[in-house]
Amino acid sequence: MSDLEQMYQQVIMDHAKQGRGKGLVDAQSRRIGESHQVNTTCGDEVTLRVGLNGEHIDSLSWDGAGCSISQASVSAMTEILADTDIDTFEEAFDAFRELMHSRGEPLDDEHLEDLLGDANAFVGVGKYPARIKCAMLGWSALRDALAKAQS
Amino acid sequence: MSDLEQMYQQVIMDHAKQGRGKGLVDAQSRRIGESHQVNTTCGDEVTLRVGLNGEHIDSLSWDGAGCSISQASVSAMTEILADTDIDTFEEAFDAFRELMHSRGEPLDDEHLEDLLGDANAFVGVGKYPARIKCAMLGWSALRDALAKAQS
Amino acid sequence: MITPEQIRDDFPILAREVRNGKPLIYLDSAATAQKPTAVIEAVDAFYRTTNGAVQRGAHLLAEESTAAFEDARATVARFVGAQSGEIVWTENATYALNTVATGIAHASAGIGGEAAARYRIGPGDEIVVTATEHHANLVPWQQLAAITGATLTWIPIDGEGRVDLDNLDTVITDRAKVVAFTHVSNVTGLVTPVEPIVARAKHVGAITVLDACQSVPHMPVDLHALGVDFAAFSGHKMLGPTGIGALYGRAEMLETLPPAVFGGGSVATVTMEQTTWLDAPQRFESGTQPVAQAVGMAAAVEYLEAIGMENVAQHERELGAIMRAGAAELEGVRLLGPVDGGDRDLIGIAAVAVEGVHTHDVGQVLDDRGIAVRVGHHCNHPLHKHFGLTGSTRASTHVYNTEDDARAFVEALAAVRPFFGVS
Amino acid sequence: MITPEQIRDDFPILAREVRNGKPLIYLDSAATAQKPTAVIEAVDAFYRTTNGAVQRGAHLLAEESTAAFEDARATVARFVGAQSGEIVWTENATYALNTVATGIAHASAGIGGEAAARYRIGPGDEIVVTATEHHANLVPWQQLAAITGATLTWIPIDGEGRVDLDNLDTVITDRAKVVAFTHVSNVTGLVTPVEPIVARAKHVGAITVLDACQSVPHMPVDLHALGVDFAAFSGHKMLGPTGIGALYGRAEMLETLPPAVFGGGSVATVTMEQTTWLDAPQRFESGTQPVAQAVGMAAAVEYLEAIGMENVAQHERELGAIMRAGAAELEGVRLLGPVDGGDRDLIGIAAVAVEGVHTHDVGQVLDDRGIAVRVGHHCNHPLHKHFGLTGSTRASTHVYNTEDDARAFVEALAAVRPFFGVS
Ligand SMILES: Cc1ncc(COP(=O)(O)O)c(C=O)c1O
Ligand SMILES: Cc1ncc(COP(=O)(O)O)c(C=O)c1O
Repeated sequence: MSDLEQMYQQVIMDHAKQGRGKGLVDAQSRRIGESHQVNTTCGDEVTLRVGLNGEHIDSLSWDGAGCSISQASVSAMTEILADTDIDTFEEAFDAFRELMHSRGEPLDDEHLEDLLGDANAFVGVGKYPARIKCAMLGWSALRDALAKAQS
Repeated sequence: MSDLEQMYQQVIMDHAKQGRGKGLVDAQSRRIGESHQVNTTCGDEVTLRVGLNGEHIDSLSWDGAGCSISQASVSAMTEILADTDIDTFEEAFDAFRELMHSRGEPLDDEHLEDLLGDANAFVGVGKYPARIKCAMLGWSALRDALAKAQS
Repeated sequence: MITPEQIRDDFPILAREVRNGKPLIYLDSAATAQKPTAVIEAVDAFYRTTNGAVQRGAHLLAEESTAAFEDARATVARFVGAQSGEIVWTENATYALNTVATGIAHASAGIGGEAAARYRIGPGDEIVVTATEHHANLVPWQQLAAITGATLTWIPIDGEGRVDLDNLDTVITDRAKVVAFTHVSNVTGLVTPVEPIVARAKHVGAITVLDACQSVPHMPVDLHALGVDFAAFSGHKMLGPTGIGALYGRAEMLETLPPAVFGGGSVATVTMEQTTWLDAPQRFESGTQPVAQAVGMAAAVEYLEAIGMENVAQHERELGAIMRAGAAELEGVRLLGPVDGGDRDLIGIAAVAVEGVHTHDVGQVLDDRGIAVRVGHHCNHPLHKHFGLTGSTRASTHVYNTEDDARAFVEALAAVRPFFGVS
Repeated sequence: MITPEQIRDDFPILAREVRNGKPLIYLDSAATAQKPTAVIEAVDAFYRTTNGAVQRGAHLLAEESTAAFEDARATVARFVGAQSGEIVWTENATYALNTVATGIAHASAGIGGEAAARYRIGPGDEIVVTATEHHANLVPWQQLAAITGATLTWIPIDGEGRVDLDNLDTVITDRAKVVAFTHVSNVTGLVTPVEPIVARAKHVGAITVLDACQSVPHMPVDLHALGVDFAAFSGHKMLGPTGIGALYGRAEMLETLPPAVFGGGSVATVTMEQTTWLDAPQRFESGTQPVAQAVGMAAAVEYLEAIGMENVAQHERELGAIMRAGAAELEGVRLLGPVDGGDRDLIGIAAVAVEGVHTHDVGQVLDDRGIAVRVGHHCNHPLHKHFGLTGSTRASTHVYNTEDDARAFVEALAAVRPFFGVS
C-alpha cells in the first residue's frame, strides 16, 4: 500500500461519500452548541451542532464542504461520538490528535484504538503535516461547540 | 604618501582652515542666486550666493559647516571661479566631476589642470566614493545658485 | 530557444528527491520560483566578503556594500526599462503595492503637505481595480477606500477571466483617481492589455498602478514603454531571494508621494516636532535594507538576461499551452480561463478544477508523484467565486521546466478521478 | 567567558583585508553585525534543498518550508522569552515599529472595527517617547500624532543622555495612550530601566512599545518578564541575515491590532467589498515572507545561545568600558554619555566627538587603519542636538571583537588631532 493509498483508505473514501451525521438537525437537548470552522488555506468548512443532556451527547450533526479528509473525518467522528459523553470526547480528541502527530504510525494502545474506531483509518494523514488541519477541522468544531453548549 | 595623506594634502588643509570667500556678502549684482545644500549622511551644509552680471560671475560667497573636504572644496572652488563666467564654471564643473570619478588618478589634460588650480588637490578623494559627495557639495550649490540667478 | 535540460543543472534543488524517492517536478513557480546557483552564491559572497551598512558611514565595507546595493538597483531598473532612481526596494510585491496605497492615505491625511496634493483622495473619488486581482492588489485599495471615504469600483471580466476592455470609458469615470490592475492573472495566466487602460486612466487624470508580479519574471517588460505610473514585482518569483521586491515609480510620481513607513535612512532632518524627507528612492527605504537580497535579485536578473526574456516567454508560452490543452481535454477536468487566449497572450499557467474531487485531494495525488503544484484559492477569492469555485489546482512554470514536466502534470491529472473512484 | 579569538574563525569576513592590505577591525556592529558561517550556510541550504511557498499548498517543499519557517519563529520567540504566536516577521525593526504605529492609525480610521477600539487615538491623547530615540522609534510616532491629531510628548534625558525617571508621573499623564522607548541607546549605549516606565504606563492604561534593537543582540532579554506590550528587533544586528526583523506583541495585544499592510496570506475571506483577517501572527504577514531570512535569523539565535547571552553581555560590557575610558582620557576628545553608567548598564558602544575635527574626517583616519566605525548622526538627530553636536564617531562591538580591537580604536582616536594638526 503506497503512502497515498494508506492516506485514502477505503473507509475514509466511504465516510467522505456517505457523510455520517451530515445535515444539521434541530436538537431538542437541554443545551445546544454550534461551531463554524474554516480552514483558511483551502476554504474547507464545517458547521457542527451538538446537543447535551448533562454530560451526555445526545445529538450530533454537521454540514460542510471541503476535501475528502476533512469531510470523512467529521463523519467518522460523528459515528464514534454520537450517544457518548464529554469524557469520551476528551479522551478521543487527545487520542486522535496523538494519531495525527504519529507520522503515520498507528496508536499502540488497544483501548484507544477501540475508542477511535473508523477514525483510526486517518493514520496516513500523519505523514502529511499540511493535511492534519483538514483532519482536525471537525474535531475542533466539536470541541468549540461543546464549550459553547456548556457555557 | 599614503592614500590618507594624498586625500588630505596640505593645500586642502589650508583651504579648510582659511575658507576663501567664506562669509556671505551682500552682492550688488543684477541677478543674484542663492542655494543651500545639505549632505544628509553627515549633516555638512553650504549656503552659497552668486551674483551675475550678464554671464559674468562678479560675486561669490558662502557659509557652511562640515568636514574638511566639503569646506576646503567650496573654498578652492570660490578661489578659482570668482571673477570668471558661466562657461568657465561649466567647464570646471565637468572637469572636477571627472576628477572625482578618476579613482585617484590626476586629470591628464594640462588645460583642465590649469583651470582647476587648487581643486586638483582633491584627486585623492576619488579613492573614497563615500567622500565624493562632500567634495561636490559646494559645486552643486553653485550650479543650483547659478540656475536660480538665471531664471 | 531554451534547453531546459541544461538550465536545470543551475538549480541545485531540482536534483533532490521528494516523496518516496521520486524526482521533483516543480510546477509552483507562480507561488515562488527556485534559485540558480548564481543567485545563492551572490548572497553567500556578499555576507562573506562585503557586508556593511549602506548609505551611511565611510569605511570600506560600507562603501563596497553601498556600491553593490546601488549597482543592484541599476541592474533591476535596466531590466524593466526604468531609471535607477525609479526603483524602490521593498520586502515583496505586496509591500510595494501597499507603499503606494499607504502613501496616498498619508497624503490624504496631510502628510507631505501641498507637494503631495495630487495624491489626496476622499469621498466622491473612485479607486478602480479589476475583478481578477490577487488579494495583494485588491485589499490595499479596498482598505484605502475605507480609510479615505473613496469608493472602490472594478473593471469586470468575461466568463473566461479576460479583463473587459469594451466599457473602460464608463467604468473608469472622471472621478477615478487610481486605476490598479494586474499585468498577468496568477490564476488564468492571461496577460492584460495595458495600453487601453493606461490611455483611459490618463484621459481622466488617474494614477496607474500595475501589478507586474507575474509578468516581470516571465516576459520582457518595459515600464517606460507601458507608461504606467507605478508597478510592483517580487524577487522570489524571478529566481531571486525571498525577502525582496521592488516598487517602480515614474520619477515625477515618486518625487511627491509621501512615505508609507517612517524611520532612519529616509529622512533629511528630524527634530522632536518635525521631519523632512530625502528624495526618492531613499524616502521610501526606512531602516536597514535587504542588501544581500538586492544583490541576489540583481544576480537573478543577470541570469535571466543571459537566457533572454523573449526566450523565457516563448518557452513558457509553449509549456502553458501543453498543460492547458492537455487538461482541457480530460473528462471531468475544467480549465479556469481559456486554452488559447485569442488576442490575449498567456504565460505558463494552468489552473483546473476536477469535478467531484477537492483541490486538496487533487494536489495530494500530484504530490505523491513528485509534482509540486498549488492548491486552494491562490490568494484570489473573487476570481474563484466568479468561476463558481472555492479553489483550484494550479501548475505554473519557469525556465527550468521541460515539456516532460508539462506532460507529467496532465498525466497525473488524468489519474485523479480514477484514484478517487469518481466518474 | 568568551574567547573572541576563537569566535572570529566563525566569521569569514573578518579574515579579509581592507585598505592597503590592513586587517579588518570591525567596530560597526550597532549599524549591522557580521554573519557566522552557520547563518550563511543555513540560508544557502534553504535555497538548495527546501525552498517552497509557506503556509499554502500541500506539496513536500511547501510542507518542509512551512516547518522551517515556523520552527524559526519558535526559536526566535524562545530567545526573547515569548510564545511563537507573539512573533511577527518584518523586514527590519523599523517596519516592526511602523506595524504598531500604522495599526493604531488604521484602528483610528475605523479598520478592525469595535474589536480594535482600544487602539483608537485622537486629539487630546498623548503619545510619549523619550528624547534619546533612534529615528525609527520617533518618526513613526510623530507622524502618527500628525495623522490622528494626538500630541507627541517625551521623557527628557539628563546631560549625559540618561532617560530621566524622576518625573515619569508628570510626563506620562492620564492622557497617554502609547509609551514608546528604547531599551538601549544606539549612541550612548545606556540601558533604559524598563520597569518604572512600564509600571507608570500600565497605571495610566497606555500601550508600551520597546525598541529592543540594541538590547536583543547584546544581552539576555525576556520580554514577558519586562512586561511590555510590543517590542521590535532586527535580524541583521544579531548576526542574522539582512531583510528580516521581528515584532513581538503580547498575545492579547496582537489579537486585536489591525494589520498595517494588506494582501495575501493575512486574510481569511475576501470579497470585492470586504475583507476579514486571519489571527495573529499571520494577520501581520502579507505577501510572500522572508523565509530564508527567518531560517537564517534562527540560526543566528542558536549561535548566540550556544555562546550564552550572559557571556555576550559581559564581554561587550568590558570592551565598551575599555573604549569609553580610553577615549574619555584623550585630550580634545569628548565622549557622548557617561564612561560608567552608575546605576545604568551599558553595552559595547563608544561615541565621541573630536574637537576641531569633523566626524567624517575622524572616520577617514580610522578607516585608513582598517577600523570600521560609524560617522554621522547614527539616525539620531535629536540626541546629537541635545549634546550640541551634528554628528559623532561611534565604535560598537559584538562577540567577535577583542580587547585589541577596543584598544586599536582608542589609539587611532589619539592619532586624529595630530594628523590634522589640531591642538
Ligand atoms: C535603537 C535602534 N532602533 C531602531 C533601529 C532600526 O533598525 P533597522 O535599521 O534594522 O530597522 C536601530 C538601528 O539602526 C537602532 O539602533
Ligand atoms: C498577481 C500577483 N500579485 C501579487 C502577488 C504578491 O506577491 P508577493 O507575495 O511576492 O508579495 C502575487 C504572488 O503571490 C501575484 O501572483
